Amino acid sequence: MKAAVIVFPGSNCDMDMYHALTDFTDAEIVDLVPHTTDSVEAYDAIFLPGGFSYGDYLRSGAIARFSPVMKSVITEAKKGKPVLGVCNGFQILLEADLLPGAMKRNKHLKYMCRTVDVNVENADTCFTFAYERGERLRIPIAHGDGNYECDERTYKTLKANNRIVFTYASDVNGSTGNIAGITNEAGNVLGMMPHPERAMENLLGSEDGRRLFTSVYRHWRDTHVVTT
Amino acid sequence: MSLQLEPTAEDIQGRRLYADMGVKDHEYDRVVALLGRKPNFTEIGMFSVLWSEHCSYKHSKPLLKQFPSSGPQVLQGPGEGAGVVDIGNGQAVVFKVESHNHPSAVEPYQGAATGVGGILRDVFSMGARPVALLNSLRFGPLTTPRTRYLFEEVVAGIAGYGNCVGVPTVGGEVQFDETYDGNPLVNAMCVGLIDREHLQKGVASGAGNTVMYVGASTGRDGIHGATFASEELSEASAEKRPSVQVGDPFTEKRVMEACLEITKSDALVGIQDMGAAGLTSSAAEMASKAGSGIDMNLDLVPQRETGMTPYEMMLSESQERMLIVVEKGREAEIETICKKWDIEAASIGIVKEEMQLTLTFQGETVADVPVTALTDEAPVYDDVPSKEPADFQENQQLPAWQPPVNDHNETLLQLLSQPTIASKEWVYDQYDHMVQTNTAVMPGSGSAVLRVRGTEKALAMSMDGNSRYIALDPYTGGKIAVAEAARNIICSGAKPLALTDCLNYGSPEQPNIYWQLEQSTDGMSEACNTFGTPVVSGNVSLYNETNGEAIYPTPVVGVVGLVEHLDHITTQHFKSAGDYIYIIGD
Amino acid sequence: MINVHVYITLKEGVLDPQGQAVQRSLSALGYDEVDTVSVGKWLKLEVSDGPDMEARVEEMCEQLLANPVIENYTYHVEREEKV
Amino acid sequence: MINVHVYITLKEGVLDPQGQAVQRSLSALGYDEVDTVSVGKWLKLEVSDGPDMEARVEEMCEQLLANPVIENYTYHVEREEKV
Ligand SMILES: Nc1ncnc2c1ncn2[C@@H]1O[C@H](COP(=O)(O)OP(=O)(O)O)[C@@H](O)[C@H]1O
Repeated sequence: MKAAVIVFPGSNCDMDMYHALTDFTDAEIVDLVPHTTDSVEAYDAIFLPGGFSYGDYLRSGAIARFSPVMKSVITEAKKGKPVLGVCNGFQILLEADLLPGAMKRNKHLKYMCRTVDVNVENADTCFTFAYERGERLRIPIAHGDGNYECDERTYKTLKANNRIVFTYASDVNGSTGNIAGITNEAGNVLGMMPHPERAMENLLGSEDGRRLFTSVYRHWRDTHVVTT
Repeated sequence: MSLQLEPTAEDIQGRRLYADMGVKDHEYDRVVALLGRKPNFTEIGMFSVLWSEHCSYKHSKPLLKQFPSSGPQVLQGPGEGAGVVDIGNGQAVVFKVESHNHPSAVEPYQGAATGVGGILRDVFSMGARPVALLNSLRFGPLTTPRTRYLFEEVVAGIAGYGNCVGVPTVGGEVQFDETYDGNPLVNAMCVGLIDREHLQKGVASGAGNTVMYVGASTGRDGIHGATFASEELSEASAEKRPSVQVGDPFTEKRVMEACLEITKSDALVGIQDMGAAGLTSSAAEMASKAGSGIDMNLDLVPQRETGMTPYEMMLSESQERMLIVVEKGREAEIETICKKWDIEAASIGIVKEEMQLTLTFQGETVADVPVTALTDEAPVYDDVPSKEPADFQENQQLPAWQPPVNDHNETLLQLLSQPTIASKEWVYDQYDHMVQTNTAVMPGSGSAVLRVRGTEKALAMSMDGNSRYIALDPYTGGKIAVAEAARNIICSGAKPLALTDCLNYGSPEQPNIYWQLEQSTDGMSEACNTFGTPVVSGNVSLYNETNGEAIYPTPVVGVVGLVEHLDHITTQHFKSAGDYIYIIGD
Repeated sequence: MINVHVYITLKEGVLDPQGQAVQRSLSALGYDEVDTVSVGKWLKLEVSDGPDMEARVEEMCEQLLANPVIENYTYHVEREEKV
Repeated sequence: MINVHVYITLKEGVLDPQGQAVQRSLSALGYDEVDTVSVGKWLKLEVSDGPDMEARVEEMCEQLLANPVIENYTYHVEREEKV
């Protein structure tokens, strides 16, 4: 698997994502890909890390969405390649219309950094099949704008099509339906506010995030390295 | 030309305009003697900031000298951007603390934010990647809306800046006491990691080399910030403040990444942050340390506003700027790196042999000052009057007060509900303390612990200080401050390596306060000698007074320790029911 | 150069946590007469004029300045008063 | 109820990183005609009218809504047009 970790100006979880992939999956290649790159076609999976792209000025993710690399990310996403956006990466995916809805300030208007309980609502995606449905994970969050908003119809569609992949076990930031992560219709684009790349080692508090990365890797192996 | 509006050298003397800049009469006379003529407006401005307490340590230098600052582990003691200590494997830890008290009192969010920005630059200008931030905060009681506002905004400012730059804020302390009512304290500490081979210094050496400006453009912000930091707060401060400095963490992040790349290039000769007193202090200090001079053309300084004068450019404290010296002919290499990170880089001057700082603007020489006059010749007051307070001995004789405790449960609850003692989760929940994925012990235990990626080692760090002890007995209190920080480190499974400190006091011109300074730094020195923890960096913030009332003497100590193996990491919490509890010591 | 003012606010029906917080603070300070507060953005653009200036401003709003999923915008071009 | 609009912006000379970032982004999108952008706030208050309403709005701005150290504000009361 060739993985691309996109580095936007102001990304700051890019190295964490990189380590999650290099230290805990068998990906052959993990590249830090600058936002100025034209094409990510050569990669099998694309990772949009957290941080404050362009300072999150104007709106989180709004400016990064127009980075040169995003055109190609959108194209590859539409081809069905796995695209994971974490935190700021999720916000960018929303702004880029790869996922529905928008982010508002957390309901208490404060940035929050803590480890929270996250429920796995859908264990049938290429990101989550190593988990069990209904499993409760300990995963850190760290965001100021994680209050997910969508209209009633969108929410119903998400729900009906099993596109809500993660929810918070309690209302942490005001998100509609306690949503913590959703996919697109095809299921190959996942946006989530919690940081699985921060939950890779018990030394740092939790390793519940590991299976997300191994899922992506195994999905690639199963679909590409077909045993003949 | 445009400078005509500025007062002439005669005016400055005749109308004692230097006094408004914080320069005393005898200091002005000293400037005249050093120059052999009267300084013009730009020149006296430069002297006023470099000779301010904040930059020159004129009252505290003799006291700081007695701190032990060497040891086998010390690679760089005080004097550079930050102290550097060996941790083995060819790696070193770089750290320093900085105060931003006065700016935070006036504009708490931006004051605290830019304090974080400044201390980050001190660390990455050494070539080290910042891996952790800590802070030590003091406010008045949370009973007034103003204090609550200050507290909330300071915390938000620290969070806003550190979170965006992507350096985890892993620890610190907050205390509330009436003594800080008009004069809150905001001390920020940064810890960085470096491979020893990449260590840099702030020197402008090699005649003919190019002086480059890197980072955000210069505006009229914070002019006279350094002198402002060296004055007591009063109603007049509100008027005097020029436009407040606003931090731009997004630019800082890019400047940081660019500088970390630049510091790995052998084209680089020296690098320093444009902190307090901006271009003036960085240029003068870099030249002074190298024994060289600089010719600088101010027309080439990137400017955010139009019509800026040399005085304004030299005194601006716009944030997110660095001054670097590059081997002649290799400027393009630096420009390429800056372009990649989308920040400005401009060649603005040349290093020369003659130890003179010469500035030109629109074809004219606007300042021509011996480098040593600005730096080495800055006044040092080593015979400052010092006096033990009249009631000190008397107070020492008082019997120890025994608080009446009738109901232990109730007393415990009362204690725990004191804001100073209560959980600080409200604070550190707003700080991203996990980014960079190294934080093994998060805020909430005695000290934070960060693993050193790629090794079996970890770093422990803590900031402590209890000003009540110092107020009661500065000598013993000084020892306690160091001992407390060292204990926190040891309890996390680490051996204390070295420390950094920030001395927050009232006006040193008051004999009682100078005495507090002397006594407490004596006590701190003794403790440092005993523990074998040299002081490798630090900061001094004097004149912490509101309308004549000084704060308690508040030295804050930051210690970094080495955990030899990840297995040694220990946390404070009780682990399981049935475990034994021991008390060790007296 | 012409000043263009862009005003952005949350759509009706979208809960505004910032506005609510401001309203509560005002009320705590004794300003009970304030019933609701909404917090939006005001951007001032200095634009060089051109024939399709307004159309382009409209485009900027759609593309970048506002997020149509949750925000509405209006703008106002500050033309010199004709005498 | 009367609508009061409060407009808050950074004082002249105060660094506006948001405005700079938006301007650069617009320029990257091809909107070169935009020379500068400043980002401010627009608050809409629904206030019950009273004799000293404007004076109180002024007070709210001073006390809470704007930060007088770095911001300027103006406000506008939306009165029904008299016919
Ligand atoms: N300003 C702060 N920034 C980050 N962490 C803080 C801050 N203040 C307190 N903490 C964290 O909260 C915990 C408890 O702090 P405190 O109540 O001051 O107790 P103590 O200093 O006695 O350990 C510590 O782990 C400390 O790191």
